[in-house]
Amino acid sequence: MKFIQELPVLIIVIPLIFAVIIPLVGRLNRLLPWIIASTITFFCFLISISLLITVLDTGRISYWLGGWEPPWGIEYAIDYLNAFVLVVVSFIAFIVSLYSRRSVELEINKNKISAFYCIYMLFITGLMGIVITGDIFNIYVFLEISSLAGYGLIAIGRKREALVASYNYLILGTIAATFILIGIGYIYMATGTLNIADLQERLPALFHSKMVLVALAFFTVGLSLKLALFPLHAWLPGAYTHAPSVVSCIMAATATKVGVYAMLRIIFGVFRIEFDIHFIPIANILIVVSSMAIIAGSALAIAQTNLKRMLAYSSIGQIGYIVLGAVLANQIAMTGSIIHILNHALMKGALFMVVGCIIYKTGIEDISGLRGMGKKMPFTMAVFTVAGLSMMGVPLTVGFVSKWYIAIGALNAGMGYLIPVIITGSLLAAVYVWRIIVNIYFPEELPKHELQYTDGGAEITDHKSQYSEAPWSMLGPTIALAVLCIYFGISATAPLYIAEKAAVMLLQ
Amino acid sequence: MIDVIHFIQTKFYYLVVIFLMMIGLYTTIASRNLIKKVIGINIFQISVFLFYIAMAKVKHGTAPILWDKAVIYDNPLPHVLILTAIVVSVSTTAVALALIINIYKEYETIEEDSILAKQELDEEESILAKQKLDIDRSNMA
Amino acid sequence: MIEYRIPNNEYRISNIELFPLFDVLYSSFNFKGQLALETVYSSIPFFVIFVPLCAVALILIFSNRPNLRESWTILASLTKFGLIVSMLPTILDGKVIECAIVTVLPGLDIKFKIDALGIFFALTASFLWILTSFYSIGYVRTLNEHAQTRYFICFAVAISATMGVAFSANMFTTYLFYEMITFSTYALVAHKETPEARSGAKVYFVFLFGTSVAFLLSAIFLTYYATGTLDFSNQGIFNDARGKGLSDIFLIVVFGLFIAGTSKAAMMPFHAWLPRAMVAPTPVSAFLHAVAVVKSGIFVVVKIVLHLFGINLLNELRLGIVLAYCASFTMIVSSLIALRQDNLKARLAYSTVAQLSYVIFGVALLTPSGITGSIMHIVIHAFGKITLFFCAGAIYAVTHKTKISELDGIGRKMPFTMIAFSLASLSIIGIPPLGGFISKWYLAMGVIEAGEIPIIAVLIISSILNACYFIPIVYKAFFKELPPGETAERNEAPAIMVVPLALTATGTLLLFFVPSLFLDLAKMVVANLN
Amino acid sequence: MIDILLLLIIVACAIAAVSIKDLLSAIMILGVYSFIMATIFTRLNAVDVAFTEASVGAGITSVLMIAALSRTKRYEYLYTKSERRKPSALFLKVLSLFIVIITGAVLVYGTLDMPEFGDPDAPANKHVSPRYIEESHHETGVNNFVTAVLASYRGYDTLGETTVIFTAGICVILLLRKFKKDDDDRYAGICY
Repeated sequence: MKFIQELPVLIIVIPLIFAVIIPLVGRLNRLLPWIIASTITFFCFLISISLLITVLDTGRISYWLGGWEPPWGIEYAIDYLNAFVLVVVSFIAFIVSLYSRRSVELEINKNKISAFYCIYMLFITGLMGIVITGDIFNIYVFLEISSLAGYGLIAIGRKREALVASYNYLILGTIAATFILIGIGYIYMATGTLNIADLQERLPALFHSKMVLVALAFFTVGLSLKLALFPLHAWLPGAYTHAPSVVSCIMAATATKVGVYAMLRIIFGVFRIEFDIHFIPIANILIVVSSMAIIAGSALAIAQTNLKRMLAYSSIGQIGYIVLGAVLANQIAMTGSIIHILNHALMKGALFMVVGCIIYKTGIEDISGLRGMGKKMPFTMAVFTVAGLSMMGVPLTVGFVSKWYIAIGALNAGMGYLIPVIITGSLLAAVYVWRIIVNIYFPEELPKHELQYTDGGAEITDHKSQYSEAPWSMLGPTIALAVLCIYFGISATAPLYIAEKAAVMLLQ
Repeated sequence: MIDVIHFIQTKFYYLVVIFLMMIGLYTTIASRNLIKKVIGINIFQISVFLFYIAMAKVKHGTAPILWDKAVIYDNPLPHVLILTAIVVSVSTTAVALALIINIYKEYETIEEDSILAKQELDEEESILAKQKLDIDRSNMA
Repeated sequence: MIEYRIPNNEYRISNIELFPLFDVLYSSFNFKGQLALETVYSSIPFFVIFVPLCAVALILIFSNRPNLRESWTILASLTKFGLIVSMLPTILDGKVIECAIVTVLPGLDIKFKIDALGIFFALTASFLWILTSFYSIGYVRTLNEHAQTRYFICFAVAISATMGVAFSANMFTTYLFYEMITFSTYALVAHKETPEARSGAKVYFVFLFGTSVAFLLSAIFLTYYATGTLDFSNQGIFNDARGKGLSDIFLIVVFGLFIAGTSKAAMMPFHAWLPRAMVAPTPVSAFLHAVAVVKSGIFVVVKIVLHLFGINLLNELRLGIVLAYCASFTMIVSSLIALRQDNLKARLAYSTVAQLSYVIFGVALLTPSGITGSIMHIVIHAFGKITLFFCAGAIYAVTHKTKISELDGIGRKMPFTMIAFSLASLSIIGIPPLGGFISKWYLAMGVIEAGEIPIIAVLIISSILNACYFIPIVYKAFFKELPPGETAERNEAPAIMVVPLALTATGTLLLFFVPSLFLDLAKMVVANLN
Repeated sequence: MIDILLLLIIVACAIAAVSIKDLLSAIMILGVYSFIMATIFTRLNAVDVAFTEASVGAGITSVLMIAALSRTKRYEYLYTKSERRKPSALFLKVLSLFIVIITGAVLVYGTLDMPEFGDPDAPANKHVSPRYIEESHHETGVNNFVTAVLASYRGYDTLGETTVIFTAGICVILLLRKFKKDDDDRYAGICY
């Protein structure tokens, strides 16, 4: 019984402890870090599932760290929203760990592997910490843990561009964190508390205060930087492109989602929606910005020749969808936004895993290099197709579910003019995805001097004839995500149920 | 006019803090030297610390340490937060510096402009190398 | 005499009295009494969709053994046809078959509901799939096409999706299968992988996917938002919302979006994909671009008009007549363009564009006869046009000729093929005793019922144009001399190709003499309305 | 009075650190900046923070920076006049100024509603912290409230802080330790 009650803290402490253990045991056996990472993330996944079930049973869980009651001590508060995000994050972390072994062996210097897994665990811990905590300063601390780990993870990339990408991310990330720190300062000054639940109670009386207003502005800008909302996205493409595949995968699937979660939590959980409506037009500003993100992100994705960079820009567009759904501030759109956290994690995770498989097998990162890959790597490409169709928002894939909710939500909010934005996003996604799918399955005949370059070896191989699939240890998790993309596209009842409860909770 | 003077009198700490912050932020964004950016960010963060500490001060208060004669103590909570934040800030600086050292190793410069120029060169080179490889292979074939 | 008595609104199909011969011929099925819209629950519809998908797996598994592989296609087509026929008696009893598969989101179900209209279309398509399967085998083997496995797989998926469109009980299911058709047929259009095929396929995709996402999906969003449902209903689903103050402008916009979204129906200006799609192998053009793809587009338009908006609403908004004029425009203009085509398949393609507009035209009249005629035209045009494409394919397979100017005297070399061609083209022109006459008759009746006599001129002009672009081909084939160097030796395509086209040509004849099954189904559709 | 003097000096330090082109001097001035900041902290009765700032902020940061500088370049690149007048450079300057002014203006706007400096009735001093002052001695047995809160009430922040140091440490090791190259570097031959 005791053990069950301690779950909220265990989900943070256990990976933390093992993060320390990994570099110690990494010297004993090269495989051990991977085994530990996979086991522990799986364990975290189980814990998050049980937390979710508990939340659904009994409602909000409040865990007092060290036994000090909030607002004096730090509280871990778990409700529908963060239980859901926690499950998403830990699940993706688990799947990516499973996937990572071969890819990491290839892309990362062997002597760095144990350090890599250590930072990986810290990264996950930081993200889960942001999600689980109910204390606003604690969010800052965990944000810094995950960010620092993120800088390290990106810098591991083999090419020297990775260092610059990491540095740029560091500068912008630190500015963002400092903005958030300023926001915390202002809001603490106004209310005298740091606990989110307490803040939510005390703030409505202070809505007229300019301090609160400024605090919200700084939180919004800081978090927008962190989650790469459109005009503040500068760090993201470089970081995703030059990081090792596994890192791009975990970052694309979880890090920005957690940023979105933090934004939802602060805009709706701390400030409540009345504030936005009555005091500043922040919701309107964000609607404009996120619409721009959808269009610009997708349009820029079309212009890319590097596969990873294209996916990075497409992430920027998809983040636009999540934010758009959230700031429309009605139950349906909010549900769509929350469920898109899961859906985008699934599809973008799958896509980056596919890229990892391709790089593992051929070293190709260029879109043109995928020519005729359908014969060579049929399973990988099937996953690409499924996830790609999902990006386009084709029915029976998860992409449709969220788009449906966001569109209907926009109509319910009386903003029918957003429909063209959503649709355009889909169409642009169709352009950049379908272009590749066609290239995969209907390869164009190339002029002779443009022969395809393939493996590191000098042998010229024809994609069309050779079957050469990625190893199953990578393929398995990739296919699992694709299957989930379809499963939750056909029967989204379970995540919808939770997302809806979370939406109702945020908007009340 | 009196209002303005009163405002400055009662809040001059905050105003100075904001000024310092902006110096830091400006350097971080506008400087093209990687180390200078780190210096800027340090100034930015440290001035935020001052903001917190200034917030904690209570008139006629004493340091928040148990003392028989004290009647009023300063607020200890911001101090606690800033103790954490200082460490975070130094850690970030350390990582940033490590990155800079590596960048210098790779690019032999710490100026953003020349790094960008070298990256462009890299890209051109990789395209050229790719073409060369293709031509080689087609010749082989 | 057939009487359809519907509570509150009793009327007769007027033309039957005008043309007594029909009365004798067409009253074999004597449908009397009220249409009790009883619902029967059955899983057969699911299997109809599922059978071709099973065939996909089997085709994939046996991809290295061509004979076995093709036998799965044939087996699937026969099974599917059998399943559909097995549902027919229930439908003819005036019942409706329902089959719910899964609820994707609250309010969005994948659900099948088979009524007279659905089974009408399914019957046509699945019957023609059997013939096309045989023909395809002949075609790809004669021409030794590459990627035959992919070809048959995509074909099976496309037909499965077509059945999905035919059976769908709501707009969401329709949209789902509608997109599935686009994706699966893309591969067929791009089949040859030549630069022309690629660019044709690109246009195909841009038009079909682009419009369906941009317009159809938006229309669906708006519909769901306004009405809270997407289920088809005989009265239309907007009436309640309109009663609560939904503005007419909104409805007009939604209707416009719907019509623009169904670009598979190839109404101008969304027709450009159809001629470009002729880069596909001929059986694909034959089946998909005379039956499955375009007809599913038309079918969706009919569904939208009859079951989403409802006749009354469209009458009140006066949208029907607007649509009819748009369709008339397409009819005339595309017939004129067809005249100028020398490539046989291109001419057939433009002819298809024109003929598809007949269906829209009929349904847009919003009168009982117009609707009956338009529904009849779906099957009649399908038989006629598939024959024409089959013939074009046979000619190409044997002689590699694609241009009309090269067809001089071909009737002597390939008499069966060209006789079938002549029959089919006469049917499309609308000359008795061929099926085309029936649909044109009903369409004309529909115009009279609608009281829009001037548009009858459109029908007449269009028929004359049809004659203008078909008769010369027939004339050339039979009455002109063969080009020098060619002997008049009989040189037909393999039997596996000729038999299907002979059968479909016979079909055009039979549709005139015994159309009772289809006609009754069409009349049931009309009777169910209101 | 001395407070105002200190603030003036610190502003001067900040401007000097930012504008000087010799990075070594800039780092030294940054150290001075931190040190004066620590003095101001002491003036504001934040002795624990002042200790930390003086040792960690002024000390460790400076050492790290000098170490980094020793491995890179001492002088910042001096842009020529024409380079400084290039549109891109000007644009960057204007953009940063714009951002900074907006940010500053928003911050100043926020201060309008702030409680006065040293106001004992400010909400920050009223809601949560009184308990730390009144009870922490009984509840934790520590005389220093800051320590009590740090170690006990908000102990997990401290755990997080330690984790941050650990993370940074691992990252630095990863970046700076010289690793042997892999024997079978599959990437060697690939260019893409």
